Amino acid sequence: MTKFVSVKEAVAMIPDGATIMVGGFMGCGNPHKIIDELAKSGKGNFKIICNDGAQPGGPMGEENYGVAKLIHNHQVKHLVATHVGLNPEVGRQMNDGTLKVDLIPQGSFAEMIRAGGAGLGGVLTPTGVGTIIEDYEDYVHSVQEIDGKKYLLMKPIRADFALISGYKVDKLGNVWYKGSTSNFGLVMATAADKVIVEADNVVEVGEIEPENVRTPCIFVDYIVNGGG
Amino acid sequence: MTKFVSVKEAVAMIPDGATIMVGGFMGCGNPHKIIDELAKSGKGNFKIICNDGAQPGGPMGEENYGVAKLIHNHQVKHLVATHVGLNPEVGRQMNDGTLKVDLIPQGSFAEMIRAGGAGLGGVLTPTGVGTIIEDYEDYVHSVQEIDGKKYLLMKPIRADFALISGYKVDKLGNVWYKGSTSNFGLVMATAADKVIVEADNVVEVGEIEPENVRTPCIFVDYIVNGGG
Amino acid sequence: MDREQIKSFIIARAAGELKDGDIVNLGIGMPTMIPNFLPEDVRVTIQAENGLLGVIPCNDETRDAVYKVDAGATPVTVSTGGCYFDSCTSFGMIRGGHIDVTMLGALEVDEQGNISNWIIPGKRLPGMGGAMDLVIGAKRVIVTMEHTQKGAPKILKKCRLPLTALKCVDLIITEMGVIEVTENGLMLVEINPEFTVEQVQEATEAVLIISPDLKPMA
Amino acid sequence: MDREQIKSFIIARAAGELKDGDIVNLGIGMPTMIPNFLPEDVRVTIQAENGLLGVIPCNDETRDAVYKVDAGATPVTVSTGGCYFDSCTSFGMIRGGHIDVTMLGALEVDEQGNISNWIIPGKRLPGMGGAMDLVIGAKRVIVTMEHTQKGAPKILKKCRLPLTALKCVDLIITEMGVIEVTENGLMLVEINPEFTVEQVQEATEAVLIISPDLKPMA
Repeated sequence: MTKFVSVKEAVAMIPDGATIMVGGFMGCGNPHKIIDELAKSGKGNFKIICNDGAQPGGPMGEENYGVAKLIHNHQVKHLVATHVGLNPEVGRQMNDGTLKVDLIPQGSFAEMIRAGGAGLGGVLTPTGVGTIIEDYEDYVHSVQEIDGKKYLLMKPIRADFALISGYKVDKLGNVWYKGSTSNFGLVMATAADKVIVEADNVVEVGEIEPENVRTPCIFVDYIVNGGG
Repeated sequence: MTKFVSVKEAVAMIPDGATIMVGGFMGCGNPHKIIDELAKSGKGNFKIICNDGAQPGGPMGEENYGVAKLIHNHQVKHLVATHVGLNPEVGRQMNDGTLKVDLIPQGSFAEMIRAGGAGLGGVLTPTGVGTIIEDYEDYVHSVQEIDGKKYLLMKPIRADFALISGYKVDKLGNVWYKGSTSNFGLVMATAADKVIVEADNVVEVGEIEPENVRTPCIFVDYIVNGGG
Repeated sequence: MDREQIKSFIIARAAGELKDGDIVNLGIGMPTMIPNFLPEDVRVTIQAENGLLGVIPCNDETRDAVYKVDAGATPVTVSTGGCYFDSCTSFGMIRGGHIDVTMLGALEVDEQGNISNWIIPGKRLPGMGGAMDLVIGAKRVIVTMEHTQKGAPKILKKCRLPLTALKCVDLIITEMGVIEVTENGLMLVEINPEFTVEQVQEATEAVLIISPDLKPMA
Repeated sequence: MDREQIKSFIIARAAGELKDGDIVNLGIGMPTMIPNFLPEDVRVTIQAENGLLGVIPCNDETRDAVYKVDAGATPVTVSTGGCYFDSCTSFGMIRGGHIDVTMLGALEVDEQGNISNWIIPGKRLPGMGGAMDLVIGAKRVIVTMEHTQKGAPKILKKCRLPLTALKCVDLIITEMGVIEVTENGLMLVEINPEFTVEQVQEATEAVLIISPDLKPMA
């Protein structure tokens, strides 16, 4: 059953060294209040699975935006992402040797998380064939030829926690995403042991039409009311 | 660009012997008006890819419901489905040798169609391991062991046509499904050369909120106004 | 007990396996009737594999009913807070281990927890529908069935009909007793007081381990 | 031509490749500016791989803007009839061949149509983002780039940087000309009249086949 927790309680559940999926794309769809609290917590050694390192400079004048805060604070020891070019701090910490970064093609990244949540053994994609991705042993099970075409069998990805952001979240935990914010949160909510949703707006049960619920409440363990 | 066609024009596009995906589950979500016209057309030798053979006896007193009409008329020579127990006519024609039926686990069936539409090389599922499904050469590429667990690599499925039903379809072809009708139509719309949507209600562009569009218009080739 | 009483007895006992908050998928037949037997303080969320969560009966006889059916093609609806989704999402939920319990019938179950419930070659070929995914995906698989078929055991040393899945059944509930699938074989943990242990064993091909803590089935 | 003129020239020519009704994905940089160069009767639908279809510029400077960005993290919105979806749906669209054209920049392209555009080992490691999926999935892959990098050819016999994908580029548009990737190699099909064929070949490592039907680039 989904439970309401404060942002402090949510962060208290996350131990040092946790593997954490964070929904969002360049900060858009990051659960910003949970990340703010996590940044203040002093915890670290996280493995973060997130499309990117977000960016310094948010759209509302933030100094560091979304997951960029955790990276800036040196709370992340390992980042699994698809693109980190917009956050120069990622490059600096890679060069220092303080941050390990693994880069995966974005479509494979999304699908590997989906596979982790849907009980599939992997993802057979033509993406990355003939590139150095073939050698990423941690993520690629094998190169397979099927009916004369080559594919990479990418491994499923799961995490201890998924931190996602929903625009409307009803009191049971059903989620509706606004604009382009559903991106990776939708699949991450299926692929982590504990799923914490930051609700921009908590709404009454029934307010989201049954056909328009995008993440059914059974995937959500905790709701943080991030509104107001 | 999506084009409006009459139900007669839609059926005129479908040749004898075509491979046709039909959305729906036991008739719920079948595009009924297109099927009615197809049933009247005299065409046949179809390979139908549909979850089931629907059933005789529809909820509104129909004598044969949905795809059951095409089967009853002997227009189907090959049915790829997951469950045909509610339509005894399917069993009769199988015994007669006039209808070939291939049965695939329902979750694999859905995912194989998704793979067909999403450019994936197949689906690695634990479903069917240790069963006679392993011998279905037309659908199973191989049995694979990954990290000590067995999976079947199921092949992608595609079709010449997908016939689906949408409750609200805007004039560009964006689709919103009511109730439990999205079932297989959602993925079928991605996995056929020509996609024809029967619209229960044609609505103005913009009437479906951008976040609530379930099948984006770029997947839809033709709209049949099935309303009124 | 006549057939109807047997059914009610099995269903009532099966209902006792559900906990408040469980997400459950109920197969066609006996399992469908389980919600009627739940105590008031046990609220479960019913998933139907064709894309519904929070299934409840529908009293609507209008055209609207044609848009919402459960996996048995019965018109239904969802409770407030329920939702609808497509089949890939639904089976992702199922295969991915997000369903707590699935209850379904069987033609045969064996001492390894193998199950056959989708085909009788040459006789009946209804298809597996979602059953193969459900039994490998749900966290707990409970078989509800009559103990024998016209006197012939259905709980076997080894399934003879084509399998639905390997080693997936957790619990078998019949009118004679409740049987757990353990690593060492089938353990009778509850017995209907109308039968003796010998009678249950006689109606069962597999050798039953009798729980040292055997309880009456109620 | 100065850098800005070069860019405008390339973009204007690239815009000519788009047809009315095309579904296009435009990479960061030059391709993003293509919509400004389209004639009025060519309306294309822009897909952004982070989950938007029908992308248009956004003039909204309210908080609302934070919910809608394109693949370059620029606040945008969608036109009436556009829509939003998650990343799996988006890349299903891309990998599944539902995007007509993708236009993107490159560090290197070679005579087999191989492309490198995501990493300079030891120097720059921005990541591939969606590029690896886009170039293998889109029906047509068009590279827009300056012909050389500080005078060094970028159109090579064989890419030296780590590849983004094998044999996927269909067309290369630079300030010097338009080059088609054919089975026999790279064919110069249009040339900027400011240059001679010899000058273009000199700025290109791969051997160019000169189209018998060579046209001026405009």
